[in-house]
Amino acid sequence: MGLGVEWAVQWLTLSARLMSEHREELIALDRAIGDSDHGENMDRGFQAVMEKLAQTPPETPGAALKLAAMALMSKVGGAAGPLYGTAYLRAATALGENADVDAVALAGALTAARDGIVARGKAELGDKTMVDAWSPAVEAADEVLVAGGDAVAVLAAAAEAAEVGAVTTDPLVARKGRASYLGERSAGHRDPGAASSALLLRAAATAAGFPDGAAE
Amino acid sequence: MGLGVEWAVQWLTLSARLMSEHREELIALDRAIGDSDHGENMDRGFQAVMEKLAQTPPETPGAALKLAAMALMSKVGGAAGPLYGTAYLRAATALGENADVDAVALAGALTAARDGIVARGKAELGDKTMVDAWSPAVEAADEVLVAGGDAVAVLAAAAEAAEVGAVTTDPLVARKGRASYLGERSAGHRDPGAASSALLLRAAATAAGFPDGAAE
Amino acid sequence: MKKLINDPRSVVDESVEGFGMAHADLVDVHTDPIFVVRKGAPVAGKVALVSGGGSGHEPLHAGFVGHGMLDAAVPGAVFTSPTPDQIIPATAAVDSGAGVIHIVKNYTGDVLNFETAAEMAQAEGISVRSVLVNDDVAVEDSLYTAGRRGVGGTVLVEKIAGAAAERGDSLEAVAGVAEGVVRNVRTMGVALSGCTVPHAGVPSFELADDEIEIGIGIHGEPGRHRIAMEGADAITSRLLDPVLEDLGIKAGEEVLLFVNGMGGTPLSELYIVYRRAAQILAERGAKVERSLVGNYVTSLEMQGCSISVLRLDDELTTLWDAPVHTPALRWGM
Amino acid sequence: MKKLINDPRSVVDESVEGFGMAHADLVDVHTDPIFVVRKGAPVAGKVALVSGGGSGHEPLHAGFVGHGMLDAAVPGAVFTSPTPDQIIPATAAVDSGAGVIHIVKNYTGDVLNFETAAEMAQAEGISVRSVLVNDDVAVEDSLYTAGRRGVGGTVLVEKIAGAAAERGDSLEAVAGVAEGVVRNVRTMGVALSGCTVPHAGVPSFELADDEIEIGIGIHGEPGRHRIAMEGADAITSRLLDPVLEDLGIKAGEEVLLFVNGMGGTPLSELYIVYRRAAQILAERGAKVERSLVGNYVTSLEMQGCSISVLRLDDELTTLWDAPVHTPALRWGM
Ligand SMILES: Nc1ncnc2c1ncn2[C@@H]1O[C@H](COP(=O)(O)OP(=O)(O)O)[C@@H](O)[C@H]1O
Ligand SMILES: Nc1ncnc2c1ncn2[C@@H]1O[C@H](COP(=O)(O)OP(=O)(O)O)[C@@H](O)[C@H]1O
Ligand SMILES: [Mg+2]
Ligand SMILES: [Mg+2]
Ligand SMILES: [Mg+2]
Ligand SMILES: [Mg+2]
Repeated sequence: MGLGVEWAVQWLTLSARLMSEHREELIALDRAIGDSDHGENMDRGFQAVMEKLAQTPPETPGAALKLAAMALMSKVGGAAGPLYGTAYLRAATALGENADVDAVALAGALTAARDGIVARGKAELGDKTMVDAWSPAVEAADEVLVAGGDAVAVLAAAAEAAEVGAVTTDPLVARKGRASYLGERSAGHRDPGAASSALLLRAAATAAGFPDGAAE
Repeated sequence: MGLGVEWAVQWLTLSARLMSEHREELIALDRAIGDSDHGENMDRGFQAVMEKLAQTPPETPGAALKLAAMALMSKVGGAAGPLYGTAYLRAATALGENADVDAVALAGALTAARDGIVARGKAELGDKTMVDAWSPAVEAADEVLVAGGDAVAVLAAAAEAAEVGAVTTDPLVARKGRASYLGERSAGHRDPGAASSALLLRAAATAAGFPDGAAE
Repeated sequence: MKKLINDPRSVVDESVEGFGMAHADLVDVHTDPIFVVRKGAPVAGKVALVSGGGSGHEPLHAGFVGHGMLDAAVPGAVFTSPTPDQIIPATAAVDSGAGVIHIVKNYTGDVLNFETAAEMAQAEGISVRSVLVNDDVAVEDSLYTAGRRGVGGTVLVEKIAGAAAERGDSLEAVAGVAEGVVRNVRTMGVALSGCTVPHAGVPSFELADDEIEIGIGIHGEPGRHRIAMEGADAITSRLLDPVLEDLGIKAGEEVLLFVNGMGGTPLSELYIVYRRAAQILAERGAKVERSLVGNYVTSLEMQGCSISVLRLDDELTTLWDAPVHTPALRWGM
Repeated sequence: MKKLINDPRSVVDESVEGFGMAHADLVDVHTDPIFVVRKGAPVAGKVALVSGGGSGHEPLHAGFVGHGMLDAAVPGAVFTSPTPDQIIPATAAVDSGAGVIHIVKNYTGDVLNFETAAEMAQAEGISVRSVLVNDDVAVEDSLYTAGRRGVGGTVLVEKIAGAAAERGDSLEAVAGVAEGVVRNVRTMGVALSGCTVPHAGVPSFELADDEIEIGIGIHGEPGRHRIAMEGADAITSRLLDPVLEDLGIKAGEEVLLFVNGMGGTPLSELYIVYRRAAQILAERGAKVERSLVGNYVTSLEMQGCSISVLRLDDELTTLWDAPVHTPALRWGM
């Protein structure tokens, strides 16, 4: 048996909590190489997600992610809003109407999300963007899937890889997004979008029951 | 024999030097209860006096003071410009065309200067203005004159009294000029105009040969 | 304190020179002594308006030289009133024979220098009338002070008197209009930070991160008292209430509401203040018929604002609406 | 950092509300989602201009809504691009059927949000054309960056394209005019201080007392490099030279010179910069035909400025001179 709508709702709920808890940290990351708003944008966006969840409880994981996509698209703004909006929308489409999500569906959804970000933002791996968290996450998920892991294992691997991916952005010189204006001066700082992506994927794993103190 | 044009020129020259040396101190005094410009204004004004002195060397003490009055009036601005301009002009008029200034003439000139300031500014003793330096100076000069002192003694007494007078402004609440806007908050600070007046009178005494390290 | 300047002593000269270059269609800049006159002045038959004061309040006054406002502006050193030898030629340059009004902000220095200049201009045969602006309710108007300061309301006096002059009013009539504005305008200001006079190099006063200064003037001088930082709505009440009280604004009256930035506060914050001020006026039943929001009477890069209220009548509203074309205020043409 | 605000989260709402109250004759303010439209929009038969972006750049963009300029402005959160659900209804509200131009400053967020909005508006049957403004020469325009930013030049694009729309040009023609301005305008900026985003509470960057930041954008982001403080004339060269080089301005060409304040710098200092910039242009034989000096595209209370140069031709000059009536830019009416 895979993950149901309770998981998806829990994922979004934990995400909202993490965005609120890490709001200042994400603002600080964005201050160093951007415009000081990423934590505020994500916090505002996930508050909107929580409001929508309360208003119209979704019936499937796909519906939950679609609802999140719409809320993020209309409340986050900046670069992250459309990118995350697209990611969650593509993931929702990939999951379809299924009430239950297995490892295969989950890996497919992660791939669709990543592809959505790339399609909108045109960033490549190493450009110091959220893609540097999502791409390793997708690859790790696929590996676990091939090795016969279940949905929880897929998410756990993705979360782990995204965290590592976020850290790898530290030395990079940005080539996309606002940090690219800084040229060489962008090196030595973590990309805020990669950091928030790692938190969101961590929330997905935790919601699926994978134990991790960091997300709680 | 009294004081000649050399004295007057030397007075103005020492004044210019003192205004330049005490520029920052007078700015700081004015910053506390005014608008931070008194030292700058006086320095600029006396530089103009020096330029005029070089251009058209005066032939009498009265001519020297008249020249100074015109330069101060046209270069100092603010409250101090017209007040000092009037003071020096009235003093010049009092001295007339005399080549030589004795104690009587000098005391008369100081009185005329003080009266000019009061006529223009309408301040009374204790209003925390330059009058608080000039009025005691005039009184001290008159006392020395009555006691038979010479011109140098008159100036020395005036300088001494002006300095004491400036110090007495410290605890006062201003009732005229910009410091009056502060109400009670003006107490505890020396009036910048009284401080510059004391310096100018000290320069007069020093120029007359009265020894004072402070002015050199 | 860093400034976009070359030398503290050439700040006014260079700034006015640049101003003259940028607005060569509207003004002529005279140097040595420095003053700014309206292009084509004197305007035949028109009463001329001259104002001036220390620099550091830009766009006041030079920014208001032009059609329907000032004929000349006389900038002094930073925060230092100009001298008679600037004011006299400025006055002479714009007199058409119809006479000249000196609009003087009530500071000892400004009053004395303009007084002297007016006397000497009169002696040269020019009819001069002086109008004193003293709109700052933060200062008690008593025998024990130099009287109320002239602050933000000055721009309203210059605009409205300028319109009266432009339509051909006589010297006495224009002076009467200007005095009518002075009687009906009051202002009060707040500072969130001090400002730094270029030649002084250090801030005029320092405020802690949780302090603001209430009742400031426009010369970086400290205000009446210092209080703990508050929200914009509370600060707005602190400024507006004494203004309305002093003016005695009653329900049904029409007013002009002017929220003026001190130079370093974002426009967006001025609108937050405007919002609450307009609400308070509405709560009192007053009608905000005209508005002005922006940096018009500044104190270098000071952060803060002032609120002015002008009681309107049909005459003042008509004159306010009349066309004006100056570097800093323009409409109707 | 003290601010004249109530709550960091209500800054944009309250400021835009106050703006709407102060300029009720010119604009209507919509809330939830928030956007500002020109009074009386849509104007029958006229191509509509919509712009927007993060807040904190006031008067950009809402201050430029009105006759001869924008039909709608869409303010995002501070320094955060607005979202499609604001842009779409703003676009719909001003479309007369003649089509809508989106004027978009080139930032990833603005581009993505306007792109999505344009797609969805098109799906609803509105003809939308987007024009990207990318005038900042501080940013290398290469495959390895997000491309040049849109900064001060935006106001020139909005004014001139707005005039083309007002005279009745077609959608394609207005877009062509706007793109012509974009091709011919370049900008570079300097910061003497950082700025503080209300919700962040600490400055975007800190500069020592003897440091300035060259090549800054308008979001408080650090610039290209940090140098020791210099005089205004030297700084002016640092900004203007790359602008002129990139534009390839030659002797005899006519230009518009725009010295823009970042919000916290006194107007007097902007004129000192203008002075030197005009001198440099004169030395190169270029003719400064039109000028703009003031705080138009700001970065909250940042101290500093940007210099923009627009190469003029008769068409652009005519459109620049055309009447405009908005809260922040007004002439000819
Ligand atoms: N072209 C892009 N592709 C992928 N991610 C991007 C791109 N541009 C920006 N990002 C991500 O968006 C993040 C910034 O988001 P945010 O601060 O909310 O928006 P903004 O940059 O508009 O202020 C960056 O840290 C980066 O991860
Ligand atoms: N009405 C007055 N009568 C006498 N002296 C005055 C009067 N007003 C001001 N002053 C003097 O002028 C000094 C201030 O001069 P200054 O700073 O140059 O001018 P401003 O106040 O215009 O900036 C005060 O310290 C005070 O001594
Ligand atoms: Mg950001
Ligand atoms: Mg002073
Ligand atoms: Mg002064
Ligand atoms: Mg942003």
